[in-house]
Amino acid sequence: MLIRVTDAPLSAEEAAWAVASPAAGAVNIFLGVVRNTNRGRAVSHLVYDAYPSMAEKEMRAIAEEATARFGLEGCAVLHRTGRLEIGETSLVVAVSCGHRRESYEAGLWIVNEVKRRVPVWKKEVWEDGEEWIEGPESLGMQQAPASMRP
Amino acid sequence: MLIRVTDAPLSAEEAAWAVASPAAGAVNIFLGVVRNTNRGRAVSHLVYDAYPSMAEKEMRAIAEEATARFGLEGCAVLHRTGRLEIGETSLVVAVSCGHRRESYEAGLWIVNEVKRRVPVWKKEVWEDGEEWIEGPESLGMQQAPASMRP
Amino acid sequence: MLLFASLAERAGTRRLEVPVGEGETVRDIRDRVVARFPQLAPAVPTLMYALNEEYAREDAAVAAGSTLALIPPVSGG
Amino acid sequence: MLLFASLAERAGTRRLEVPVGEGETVRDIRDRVVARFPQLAPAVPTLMYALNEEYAREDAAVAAGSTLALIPPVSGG
Repeated sequence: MLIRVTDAPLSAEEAAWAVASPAAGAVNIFLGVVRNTNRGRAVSHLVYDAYPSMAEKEMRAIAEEATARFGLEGCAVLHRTGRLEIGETSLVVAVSCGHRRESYEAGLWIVNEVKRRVPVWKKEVWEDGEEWIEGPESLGMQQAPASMRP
Repeated sequence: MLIRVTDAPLSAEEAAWAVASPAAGAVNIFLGVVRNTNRGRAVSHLVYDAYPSMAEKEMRAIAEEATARFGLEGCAVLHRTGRLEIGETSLVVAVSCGHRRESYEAGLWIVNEVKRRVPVWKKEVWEDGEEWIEGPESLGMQQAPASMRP
Repeated sequence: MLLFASLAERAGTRRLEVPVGEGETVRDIRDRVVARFPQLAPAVPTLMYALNEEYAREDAAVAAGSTLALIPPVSGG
Repeated sequence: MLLFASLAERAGTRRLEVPVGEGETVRDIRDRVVARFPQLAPAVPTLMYALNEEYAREDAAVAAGSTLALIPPVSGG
């Protein structure tokens, strides 16, 4: 099990090696990547803050829960912090297990849990301003950005 | 769009690069890997045969359909042929798109389609014999191996 | 005619030149090949066919010079 | 007390030493910090709390020497 919060670049290949197992027929690797727009606004870059020791604790708990729940052979969860440019990888979630369906289900479950409960925060920086995003993107437009709240 | 049938080793990293896009927030990479057992029997290695030109045509059609259906930014489908040892990668499916859920859904959809309609076949080799597998694993135990059929 | 996987092993070849008569279908050509290689007969019920790299039905017409492939149930991935 | 993200920016610090009285809860400590940094008050309704790296409720007791963290809604990934 590979768990890490780091300010160094993340590698899909390292995660793939970390979950390799002769009993695994399926490996699924998810990369969360900084995109050039969010909610219709051009993004310059992102800055990630974290509570690293607690984040690693939560990531490990999620990985252990997923391993039991989906019968994983291997699991890696890596989160980057600091300034990230467009196209850089902020999150890597890799799993290995017997068959493909479980690998996809387990991977998505882990990514959702990471976004729900791991103490990491992102600040969006635009050409003309910046803002800490509060709450997971999955809430989408249900949650207005902090600047739009009363 | 990267589509390839090859007897050379496959790389997750190459596929990740192939689907990179500044508009993508999510990249999902699936690796189909040779495992050491199948249906409870120890596997020595696999041999993949293919109809390469038609396989690439079908893989491209699947990738194009997935791109339209899931709004993908990038898509790569790579299949290896020849002799593969335990732990080696036979299939790589990589997609990029705006958000995580679509990346998982699109990836699994593509893998299922590849297994359903791309003309590739695998032979399982055990210590004491071998057999061409006919039909996708997804049929599981519904379909008996050819040796068990009347 | 192209043969793959178990069919290629049973026939001992991956490629056959087969004459095509006017108006003949995929089924006609297949039957001619199975008559010459009876060891392929058990596979016929599960076969699919590709004509010039597209899946085709048994009753599709085969023009001279076409590439017909016998496609056992696929098992890639 | 640890502060992150928008809270750290608003308070101008990521770390505070806060005295803890006997029988005090997470809520008591938080209120003491918000009294000193009123710019944190708007964030309170959405805050969560971690005591020694575990999520904790507002009424959890805080022992002297504990590490309390104010956790705004997370947005990692």
